[in-house]
Amino acid sequence: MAEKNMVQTIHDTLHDEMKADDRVVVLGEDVGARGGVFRVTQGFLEEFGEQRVIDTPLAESSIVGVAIGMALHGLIPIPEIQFADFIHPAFDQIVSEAARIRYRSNGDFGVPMVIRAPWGGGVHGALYHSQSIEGFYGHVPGLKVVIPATPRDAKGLLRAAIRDPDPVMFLEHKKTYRLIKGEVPDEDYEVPIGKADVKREGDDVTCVSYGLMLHHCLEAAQKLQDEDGVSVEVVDVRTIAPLDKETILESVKKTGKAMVVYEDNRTYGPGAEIVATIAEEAMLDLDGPLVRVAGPDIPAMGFASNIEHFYMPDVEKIHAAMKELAEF
Amino acid sequence: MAEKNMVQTIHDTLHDEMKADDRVVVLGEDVGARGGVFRVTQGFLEEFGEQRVIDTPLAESSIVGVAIGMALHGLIPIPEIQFADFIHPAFDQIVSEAARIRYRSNGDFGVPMVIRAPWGGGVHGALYHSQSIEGFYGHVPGLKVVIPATPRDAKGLLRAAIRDPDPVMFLEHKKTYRLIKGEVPDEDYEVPIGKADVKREGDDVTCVSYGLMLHHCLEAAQKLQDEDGVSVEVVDVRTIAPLDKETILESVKKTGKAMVVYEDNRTYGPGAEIVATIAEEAMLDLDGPLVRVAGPDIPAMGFASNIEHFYMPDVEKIHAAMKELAEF
Amino acid sequence: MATRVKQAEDRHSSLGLTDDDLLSMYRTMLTARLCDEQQFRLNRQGRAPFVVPVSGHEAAQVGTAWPLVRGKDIYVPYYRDMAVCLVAGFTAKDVFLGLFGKADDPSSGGRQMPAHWGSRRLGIITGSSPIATQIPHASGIAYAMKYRGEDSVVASWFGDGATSEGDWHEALNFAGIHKLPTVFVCENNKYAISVPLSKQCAVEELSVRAEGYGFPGATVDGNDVLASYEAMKEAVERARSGAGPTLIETNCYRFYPHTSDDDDRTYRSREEVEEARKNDPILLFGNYLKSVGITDDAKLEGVREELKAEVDRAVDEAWNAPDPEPESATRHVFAEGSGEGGPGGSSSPGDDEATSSKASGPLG
Amino acid sequence: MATRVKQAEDRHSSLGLTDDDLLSMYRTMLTARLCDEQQFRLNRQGRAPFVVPVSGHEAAQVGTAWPLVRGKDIYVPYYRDMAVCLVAGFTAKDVFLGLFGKADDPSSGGRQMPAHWGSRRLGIITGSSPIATQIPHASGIAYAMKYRGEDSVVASWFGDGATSEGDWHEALNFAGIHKLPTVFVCENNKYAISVPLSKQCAVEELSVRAEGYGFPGATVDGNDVLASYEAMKEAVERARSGAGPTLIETNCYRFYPHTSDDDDRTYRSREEVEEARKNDPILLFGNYLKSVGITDDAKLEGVREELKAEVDRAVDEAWNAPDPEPESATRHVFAEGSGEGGPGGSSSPGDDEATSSKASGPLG
Ligand SMILES: Cc1ncc(C[n+]2csc(CCOP(=O)(O)OP(=O)(O)O)c2C)c(N)n1
Ligand SMILES: Cc1ncc(C[n+]2csc(CCOP(=O)(O)OP(=O)(O)O)c2C)c(N)n1
Ligand SMILES: [Mg+2]
Ligand SMILES: [Mg+2]
Repeated sequence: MAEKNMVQTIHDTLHDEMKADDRVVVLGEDVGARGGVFRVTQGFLEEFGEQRVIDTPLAESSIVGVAIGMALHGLIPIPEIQFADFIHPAFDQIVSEAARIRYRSNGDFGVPMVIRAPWGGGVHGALYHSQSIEGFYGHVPGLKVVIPATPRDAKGLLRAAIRDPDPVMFLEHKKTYRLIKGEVPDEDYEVPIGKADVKREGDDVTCVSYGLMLHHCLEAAQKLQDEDGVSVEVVDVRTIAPLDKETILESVKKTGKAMVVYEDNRTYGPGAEIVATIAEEAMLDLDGPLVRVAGPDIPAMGFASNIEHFYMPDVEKIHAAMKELAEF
Repeated sequence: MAEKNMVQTIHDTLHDEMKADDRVVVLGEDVGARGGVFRVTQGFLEEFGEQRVIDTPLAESSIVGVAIGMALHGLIPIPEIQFADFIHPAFDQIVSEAARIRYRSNGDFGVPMVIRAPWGGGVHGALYHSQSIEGFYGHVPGLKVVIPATPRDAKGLLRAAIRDPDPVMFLEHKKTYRLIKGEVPDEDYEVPIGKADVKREGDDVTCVSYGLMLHHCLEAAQKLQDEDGVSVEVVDVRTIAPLDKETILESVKKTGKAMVVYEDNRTYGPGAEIVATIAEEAMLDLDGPLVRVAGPDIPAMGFASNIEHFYMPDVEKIHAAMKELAEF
Repeated sequence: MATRVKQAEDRHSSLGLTDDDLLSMYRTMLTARLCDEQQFRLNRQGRAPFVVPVSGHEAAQVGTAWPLVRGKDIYVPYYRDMAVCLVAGFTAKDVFLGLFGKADDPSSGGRQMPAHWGSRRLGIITGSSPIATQIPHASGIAYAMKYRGEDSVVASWFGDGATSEGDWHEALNFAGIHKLPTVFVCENNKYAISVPLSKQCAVEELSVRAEGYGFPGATVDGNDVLASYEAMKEAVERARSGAGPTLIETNCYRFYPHTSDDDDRTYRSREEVEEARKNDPILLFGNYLKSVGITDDAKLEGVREELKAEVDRAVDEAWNAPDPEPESATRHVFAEGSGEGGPGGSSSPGDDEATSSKASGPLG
Repeated sequence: MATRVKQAEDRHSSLGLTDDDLLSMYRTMLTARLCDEQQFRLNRQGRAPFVVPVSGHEAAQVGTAWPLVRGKDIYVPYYRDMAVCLVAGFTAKDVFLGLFGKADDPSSGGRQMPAHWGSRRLGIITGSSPIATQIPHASGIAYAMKYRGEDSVVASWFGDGATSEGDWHEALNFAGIHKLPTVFVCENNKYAISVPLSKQCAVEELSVRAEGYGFPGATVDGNDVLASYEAMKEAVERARSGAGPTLIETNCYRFYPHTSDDDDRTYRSREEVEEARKNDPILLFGNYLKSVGITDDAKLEGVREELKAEVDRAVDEAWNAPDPEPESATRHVFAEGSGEGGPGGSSSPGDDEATSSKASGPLG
């Protein structure tokens, strides 16, 4: 048991997986000598060699497309997209190819690969280094999308993703890389893909979130507990797709009040499905309105601190919405 | 006033717009001599010449990217994506560029263009000639997405889209091209982008839909009226983004029961936002569950008739859900 | 592109091809042609909603597919490549099972449109409709072959239209950088549906682009099966020896419309099509076989009748095969246990079904 | 790439450049360098969170931007192109308004990261972060110029890394097919962040790829402003005359890390950087100016002090300029009335604000 931050945990887990299985290769921009712009593959080139740690040309569509070919021929490629904002050129390879190869071949072929991408805002990244992309990819049958919020989950989900026979998108919130620390068990374990996790137990309100926002929700919940004695249950979705409805509905049925917090643009965003699911399957258990706290419907957060802050949901905004819902 | 089918209406409207304004150009695969694989630009090459009717190389990202450049320099380009399924390579140019150029330049630049794409299933198109894409693009601030279901709306919305100073995605359901006919006023008119339309008045149930499914809903509503005397109000969304909440909520507040029907994959699909909106803003007016009828969460419909039919929501499925909701 | 009837001198022995090789190449080309004629007949009869023709491409396809080693090398074809798949091991019946969207369609069990080939058993990578997406896959497979220390080769096929896509550029660039064991084959029939080559690129020969990726390119007469074979044989040997990729452009012509949904009279004159048919690759190859005394008109007629009967039988068997179960549409979205291609699985023909990646360790 | 101190013979008169032209080119290069040094100082002081350096690219940028006609031609730069934008009309203050993300930042009003240039007034197309996306825009602008019958030219700039993207391929191919009035300028500094050229492509010179698009390519010494100017001048004349595009590759070197977030010691030896600095384009140009007697060390020192004072003043003014209003973040998602670039608007400098497309009719 050691305390680590997110980026260290992902680095160590990836390292151990590469050490244990030489079918695992990483490829992407600057993953070699540079060790990745966020240092996730630091030291990999020296230890595993350039055959397994592949600095690719600046071409995302082929980073994913080539990885698909590798996966079709016995390897377990782990392409890194340097920033989630730059995954868009690979949209076709991910949606039309990776996610459909098993289905279209009637199960004859499979694409075991893990697409890693740092996402999210609050890092002065402006329009093109801050984006949320889970709203797009959660809507793609054949693709699994996971978002760990803690080091413990990061290790378990990454190990599960690498062992998954199908393509998994593994999204790492940039802001959590060094900000979020936690105990990481030394032994090998997997966190099952498709299972949400109650990160804080509570009785009065259910707050569903993931990624950086989950931590804001936990902080807001604590504040509400301390100041008003309200007990909020915080559910970490962890897997965007396939979505674990059961855990969410169970909590809502217990508390009778639900809110969803996400950083992505509000409209047609991930929270819409979660709210819709609760509305459809737990309406009669609700004794309060369904609430969404999310990014505004503007193209992205700006660079200037104050316009970036304007975009990001923060503890205050979340706490205010929580309080209002609790008092309803 | 003349009766026309969808494809004829779109052809005629586009033709008149090109005739009236020589800043309007069409570009895409096979839009020239072939007149488009669905014949939407039939005869354009002969009448307007190859400078304005541009057969492009097989490269969607540049079809949109080049169109953006044209729009930045005084033209009003109307790129045609041959099938919506093939728009994915242009995802980056649409999401990162077209939709963000005005925002990122603080209003200095604008991209007036209309991206046309035939979408939807029920045409033996299998995995790659049947897709719904509005779920992806509705989630992109800075982009408008419209889907006409009738010839009258097709003319008015296309004229509005061409006059809009911002990028508009104009989605044409392939199955409606020849199937759906209707009266089209001869005079010039626009159907405002961002306004839904009540296509059938009713008091007992609100059914929200668009595209081909709208027609199935109308048929199911008529059946329910005839057989059970239930009166269903059918709302045609018409504009996916920005979504016209008012018209939808008004209807739901009147009927107290709501269902949403769409062909796209159910989970994280367009209907999620519509259901979530109703749940958030009209929960207390509801006296029945919120219902979604949508495509299953499988990569796409198959080629064989029976597996294609398995995917598509049809009049029976919709009618059954309507009846059940009405009887709740 | 015009090709005259070959002289009587032997062009095949020096290529290591026996008379039997030539005859079976001819049979494969003719089988593809007969399947084509049949599928259009079925389309007119309303029994096949969608048809993708191969006619005119038989020499380019058989010539370039032939040098690959079945059971070892990998084929990454596109929809036009019926003859490539016949070389790789598809039967006429397989073709029609796909045409009718039957449960036993080896490519997709009736899920995909006809001509979306694939078979793990035969080393044919499953294909989709989006143009050029398969080419990066070929580069990735080639990388894995090299990484795994195999001496196998992967070839990908695509049309002239595909060369305009960004994926084409990115795939060739990647293969060039790593000197991968792969061959890129462009079947240049001068049109992307209706768009003529002059509106697709500003060069005479697409093969010149190979230089920009650091490997050789060659343009050959795609109506000449031996010329296509020779160029491919060299390229495959080059790839297998570790010398890297080659881009081969085979000039050919599509005799039928793009698909059964197309009307090519809107963009090609009948004269142009008639002129092209004079270089019918099957006609030319038949003439060669006769000119070198391997066969005669009577024998060729016998072959045609024999193959025609086979194709007719294949149509009947496929037509009477079972349809997929509607509920089967929900299967294979994700793996159903370790029986399906997962980590450790490989596109290599003969490889047993995917093992779970839990069993980690050395390659193989 | 190594360049020796120029001989005393006059190389500029034959290019139509006067002594004054040379001095203002020098001033522009030096201004860029001084802004660079200042922005890194501000970064270390914690006053500028993010810096994109230009140092080492000044000759390539000034040399290739200079032949364009301000107020008429269009510039499509990438983030590295501070000096291109200075040539196009940006001031040092504009640069720092962007660096500090101020409301008056001409590029984006503080919305975008620094070095995401744009100004409709100056004919500089707004840029984004995704690499190579601007290149198809340049082809589209060039198409519109030709369509509108202008005799203007559009140039786009990008790094070696951009040439690997599919968009790069598609944009050059389109420009070649239509013989568009455009010039593609690659600032080849041998690295895409840490990825060396050898892992980006398998060719010595990226300019060879032009042949595959049907137009000429040239590689020049990007440390030599006159060589860069000469190649660009020819290409611009070629484009303006209707002869079509040109691909120019300018070999240069990035003296600083990729950005203030980068640590280049992980992938480049200090020796390599020091070696490259011997070919500092400003040093070389200064030597040339002295060798042909246009200036001397004392004069150059005077210029440096004068520009240094200007840059310092620009920093202070920009630093004290107002921040954007938080609520302004919701503006300009869509057009706010006809004041904004809409149908009929144009990237052409001087064009009045967008007219509504309702007023249809003839071009212009
Ligand atoms: C990405 C994409 N865009 C458009 C299409 C529609 N389409 C199918 S085939 C085709 C033309 C392909 O031409 P070519 O590559 O030359 O092959 P050929 O059919 O001539 O053998 C087009 C445009 C597609 N399938 N995929
Ligand atoms: C599509 C995309 N992928 C990745 C990145 C991250 N990135 C920013 S700059 C850069 C390297 C660009 O190198 P080059 O084009 O040679 O320009 P240089 O910085 O050397 O001037 C990368 C990988 C990006 N901005 N866009
Ligand atoms: Mg072709
Ligand atoms: Mg570079």
